[in-house]
Amino acid sequence: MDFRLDDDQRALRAGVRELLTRRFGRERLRAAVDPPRAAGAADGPGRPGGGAPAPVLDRVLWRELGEAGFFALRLPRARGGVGLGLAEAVLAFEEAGRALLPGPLVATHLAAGEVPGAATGECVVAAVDGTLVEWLEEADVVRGDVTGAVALRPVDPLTPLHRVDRAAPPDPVAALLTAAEQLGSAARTCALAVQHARTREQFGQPIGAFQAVKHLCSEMLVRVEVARSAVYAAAVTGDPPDIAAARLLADEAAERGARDCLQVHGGMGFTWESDVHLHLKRAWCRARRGPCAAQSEEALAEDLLAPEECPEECPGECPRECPGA
Amino acid sequence: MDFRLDDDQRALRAGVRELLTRRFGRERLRAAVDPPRAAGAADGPGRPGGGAPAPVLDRVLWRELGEAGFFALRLPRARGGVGLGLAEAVLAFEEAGRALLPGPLVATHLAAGEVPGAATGECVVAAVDGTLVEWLEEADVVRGDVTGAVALRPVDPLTPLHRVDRAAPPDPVAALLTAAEQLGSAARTCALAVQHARTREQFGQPIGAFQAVKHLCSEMLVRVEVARSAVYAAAVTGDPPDIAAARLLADEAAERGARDCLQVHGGMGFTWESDVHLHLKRAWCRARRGPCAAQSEEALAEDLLAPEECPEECPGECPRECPGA
Amino acid sequence: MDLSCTPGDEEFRARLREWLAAVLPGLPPKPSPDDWPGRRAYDLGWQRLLYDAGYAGLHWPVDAGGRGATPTRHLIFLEETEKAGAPYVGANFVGLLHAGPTIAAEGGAAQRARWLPPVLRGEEVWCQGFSEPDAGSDLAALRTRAHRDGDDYVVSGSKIWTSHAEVADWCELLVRTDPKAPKHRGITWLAMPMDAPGITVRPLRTLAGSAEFAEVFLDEVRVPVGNRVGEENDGWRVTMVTLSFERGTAFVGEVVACRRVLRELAYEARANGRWDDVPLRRRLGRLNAEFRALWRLTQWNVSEAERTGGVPGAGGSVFKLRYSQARQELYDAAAEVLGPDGLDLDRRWTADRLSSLSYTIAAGTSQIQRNIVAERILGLPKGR
Amino acid sequence: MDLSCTPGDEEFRARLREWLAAVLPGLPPKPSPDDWPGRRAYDLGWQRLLYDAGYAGLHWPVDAGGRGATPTRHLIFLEETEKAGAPYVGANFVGLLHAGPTIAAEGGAAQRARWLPPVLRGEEVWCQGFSEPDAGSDLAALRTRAHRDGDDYVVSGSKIWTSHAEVADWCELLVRTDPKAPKHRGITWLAMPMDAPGITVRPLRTLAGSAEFAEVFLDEVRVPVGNRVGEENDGWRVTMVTLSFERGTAFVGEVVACRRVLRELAYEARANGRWDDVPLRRRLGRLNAEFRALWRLTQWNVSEAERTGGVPGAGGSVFKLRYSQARQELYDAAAEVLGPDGLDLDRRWTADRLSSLSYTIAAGTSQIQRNIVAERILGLPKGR
Repeated sequence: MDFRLDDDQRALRAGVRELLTRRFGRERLRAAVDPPRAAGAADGPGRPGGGAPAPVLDRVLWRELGEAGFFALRLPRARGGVGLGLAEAVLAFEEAGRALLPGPLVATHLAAGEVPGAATGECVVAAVDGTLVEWLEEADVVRGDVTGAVALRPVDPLTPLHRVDRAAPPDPVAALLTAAEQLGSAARTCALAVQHARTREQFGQPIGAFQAVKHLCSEMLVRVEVARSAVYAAAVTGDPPDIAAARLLADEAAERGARDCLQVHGGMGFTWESDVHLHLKRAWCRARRGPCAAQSEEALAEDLLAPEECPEECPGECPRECPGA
Repeated sequence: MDFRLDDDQRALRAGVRELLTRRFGRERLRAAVDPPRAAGAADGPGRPGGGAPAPVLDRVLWRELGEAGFFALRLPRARGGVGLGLAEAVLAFEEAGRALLPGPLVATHLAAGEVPGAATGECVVAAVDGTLVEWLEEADVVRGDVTGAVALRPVDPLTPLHRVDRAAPPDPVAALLTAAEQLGSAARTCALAVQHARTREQFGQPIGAFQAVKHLCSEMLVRVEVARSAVYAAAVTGDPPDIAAARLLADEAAERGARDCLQVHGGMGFTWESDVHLHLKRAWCRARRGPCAAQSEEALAEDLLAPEECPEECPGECPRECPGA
Repeated sequence: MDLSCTPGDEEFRARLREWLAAVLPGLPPKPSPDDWPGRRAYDLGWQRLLYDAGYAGLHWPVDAGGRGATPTRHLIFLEETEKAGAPYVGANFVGLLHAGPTIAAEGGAAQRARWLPPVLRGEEVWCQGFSEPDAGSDLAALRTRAHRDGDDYVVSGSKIWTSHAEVADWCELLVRTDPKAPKHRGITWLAMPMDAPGITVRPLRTLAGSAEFAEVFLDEVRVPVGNRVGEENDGWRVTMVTLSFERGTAFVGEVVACRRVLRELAYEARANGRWDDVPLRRRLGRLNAEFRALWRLTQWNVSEAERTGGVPGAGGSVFKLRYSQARQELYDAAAEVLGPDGLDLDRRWTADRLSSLSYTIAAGTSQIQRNIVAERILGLPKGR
Repeated sequence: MDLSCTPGDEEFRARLREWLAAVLPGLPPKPSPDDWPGRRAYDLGWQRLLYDAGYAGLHWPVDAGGRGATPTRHLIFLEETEKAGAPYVGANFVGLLHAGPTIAAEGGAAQRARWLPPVLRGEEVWCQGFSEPDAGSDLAALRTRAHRDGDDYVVSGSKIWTSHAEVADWCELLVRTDPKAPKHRGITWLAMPMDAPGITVRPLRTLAGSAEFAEVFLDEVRVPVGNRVGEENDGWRVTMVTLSFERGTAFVGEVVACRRVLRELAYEARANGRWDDVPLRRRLGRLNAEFRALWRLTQWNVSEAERTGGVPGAGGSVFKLRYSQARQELYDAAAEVLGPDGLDLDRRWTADRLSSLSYTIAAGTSQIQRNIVAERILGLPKGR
């Protein structure tokens, strides 16, 4: 047993982080949030988010992600993929969450090998997840039933949303990759809070010297590390209850982390110019993907009634979906 | 509108507090918890609570309470009572909760005027509340169906308990008086925590100078004051949703207050000699009286669907139990 | 413990209801949020109606032109106007609730005569220049400086979180006049005319996407010495008079509104099927307990204020700690009730959820409030 | 990220299971909690069985008589013994996990030869004399003093929270030998024989009603200078070697046990009808997530420890913060499942609920742990 990342995994994580820092650093993020206005555009700041143009997907970046193997990561080499596993995918999506990378990442990743062009990033794939579709209008291919889809005015400026009537059944891999994104966001808001707490001075000292701020940050880290263990383990085992646990804990780490980060930032965090709210809003969006918290909790409750270890000959009566069954 | 206590109410509260301080101060409380052992009694401290004799009700004190009007408080003067209302009863029970006064106080109070001798404290009355009966064996009269009652080894050394099969329907006045006891306990644990935080020194200063301790104490006070407003208001209105709200908030203030008080006390709070655990255990017992939190929450949810103000002619269709209906 | 109203209060309530019923239907349509001149005109118009009906400055002292009403009557006023859906105080907020009361308490006769009547009559708008980018929780660390030059103060620096700056006539401004004194002792209170040269107002966009606030940059702005309220370097005390002028009534309208939202949530949940989600339903029930209690705590604080003549203790911090938390929980629950629509900015509750995020930060973070409760009410020692 | 075991580890696990299956049925009955001599004998007997089977001091270095096993193998040992229902470390706790490792790391050859083998063989019991009534969170403020008198230290003072004091042979004791030095610099580590004159042990009853701990009063107790481990006044460093000797395995058995309790709770709820309470059922589901994650965090910490040679960082504080909270939530949920029986001390979970209350306090309160995480992991500054 060695739960730590191996050298290849560390290199992969570093590579993705480097790519995203270079191609989707803070300036690009902010440019995506507030695209340069056409002259005479009437979108005054007084209209709450009103009239903001729908975000445009950066297709050049999308293809670069494809070339870097982001979408084909788990596709077997024989089919032109990178041939890696869920663990590596989780590391890549964690970085995407950290960078607030926009786009239907999970849907396109899941479509690799099934939808032509998805693996290479030439085709943008959206999908119904829960009762929502992200990036429907920008997508080349949409998976799931989107009959009568209704556009929302989305709370996250970088997540266009449509609502559909019929919920898609939750996909465990999608749930886990979403958890990985949440984890990355939670780790990032923890780091942002710590950075602010170290430098912002009030009452003659950095606010991070006050126990109240210190303890907020500590609890953020605890949530991150607990969620990280759960997400990584679920990537290794692929076990549905492990995935449900990972998702619950990562959702919580991301949402509460962004809130506590906002609290640490005080008024500054309440401004549009801060990145904190982007993490919070994205975390809210991701948390709405399937399965919802209630479904995960119910599945984990049922799991408690299952035999602790599956007998060698599985009678098929317990609710656990054995990997080998 | 003057929500504050009037002079008579303040005098009543002071009188009850004086009586309880004199007749059931800390020494009497501890003597009740750890009665002097008969010579040769084998109850070693190593046996977890084992073999502790069932607590004995102090009938002299009970009669004194009766003489002071504790039980006859709401009984009309014409029937030999004090002729006061729910507000005054709530103040008296708050003091009882603060002092950790043992005995079936609520049951006896409710029996005044209905069970001979209850009003004067000559008769000790127990009652089924939820699925429990407190002080069944010490009582002279037991109200409710106690067929097949089973004795528990009670977690609170001053609350002997029997379990019954059939739950008694919750009584709103009993629920409110229980809330008042919880409020008194919550106020007391807040005061105990503050007292300890002011005097206990670690790292060269009173621990109350550390923000972590300070903020624990602040939140305790907030819970107390919110619960107090709810309890007093419910005593004035007698409105069932107000009582349900008071009970939920007072239960929470008492349980979490005792826990936070324990945390502030550190190891010292974990000893048997500390009073903190007595408050926690009693709060747990009181929280098990009817209605349970789920019932209160459901009632308060239903109330949201009721018309905001009852029309002058009540059509009797809404779930609210109008005082005049 | 008396929650009933006196006959006089009941009559006050009845007349107010009557008046509201008569006057509200005739109001002009509400301006859009980004139409600042329109908002100014709308809010001043409403204030003028209040003035004409005798409701202006209800809680102000009579000698300042107010009605000298008791806190209880002020509570009734706030409760009834909210229930009737009357306009909010809006652009009149600083004038009626901060600058005006400060001038009433600390200003000279000429200052009171100059500034108070236009506030009551709905003729002038005030904004507040207290916070600075580096002086938030630690307000007394403010660095906007002013020096005397003849009969003027010359002010340079910047302020932040200023509402209505674009349309205000006056700004109640805190400036540092003695940089060498201990930080609380070198501050002065000035009334700055917003049309003075050297003032730049820049809208400050919040995470809700709106620009309710602004930054105000001051470059050698001249403010006559006669616009100073209180003594030079005594501005901190002058300001604290303002800040403690609350009577526990600061959030009356909001609590009434939250209770309405909670009922709407319940009906929405019943309509969309979420009512059958037991944990969510119980959560709504618990929020009912919460806001019922907050309403009672308001009544408690108002009763206390009535006894102490309108100056409450740190009890306001107790209320604010719990209310700011409860408000956030309310809108989190709203998002749960809405499900996917909880991500839709076209649902009003979504925008309200965003703005609720500021409640644990603005006007003293919850961390600061807990210090206040611990030190001023509970008597715990300050840390070293 | 590899969670699989090596063939060697699997073989170790298989043999251990076999051995446990063979040996556990033959154990004597467990003594009652207040039978201290019985508990001592039982715990030492179990240790002797471990010794004979080659499992004693599994995580100790080989040159100290241990097996030098990797943290992973230690994890397997703790997991399997807990799952098999083997006895707890009990009276051997301090010897195996604190005093022994300290002596192994800092003791001289003669000290190691004298004290280590009896611990491994189950012949001698150690207790710990660190905390004092006025030195809890602030352990370095301890005041029990010792002065040299010939070849002895003469020790006076008192210690608290000492487990097994009644039946211990030795006490690892921290004393102040230089009252004038800064508080961390005047402390010395001594091995005190518990039969020395001047020692009084008084049982300390906890809120659970039991007397698992004792107070130890020391009145001019003579301890030979040769019983000192490390230099005089260097005891704080010596002790920290002990306290940081954990490898993330401190709570392995407990997490395994909590997961079993959680399953038992689910079955109990299904049997008594509480399973139909949706909020309670979901709460159990969430606790499942919690303890699954804590198990994974344990594996993570063990993997980290394996790389660093057994000395983890402040990661133990991260684990303890979450675990102590989760354990309390587990037993709160148990009380909900039990309903009225949650007040019955004859239900085991009720007593466990009481003892769980100490978890956020003992071995460093959660407040202290948060300071450690903030300052040592996150690099936030110390307050003034």
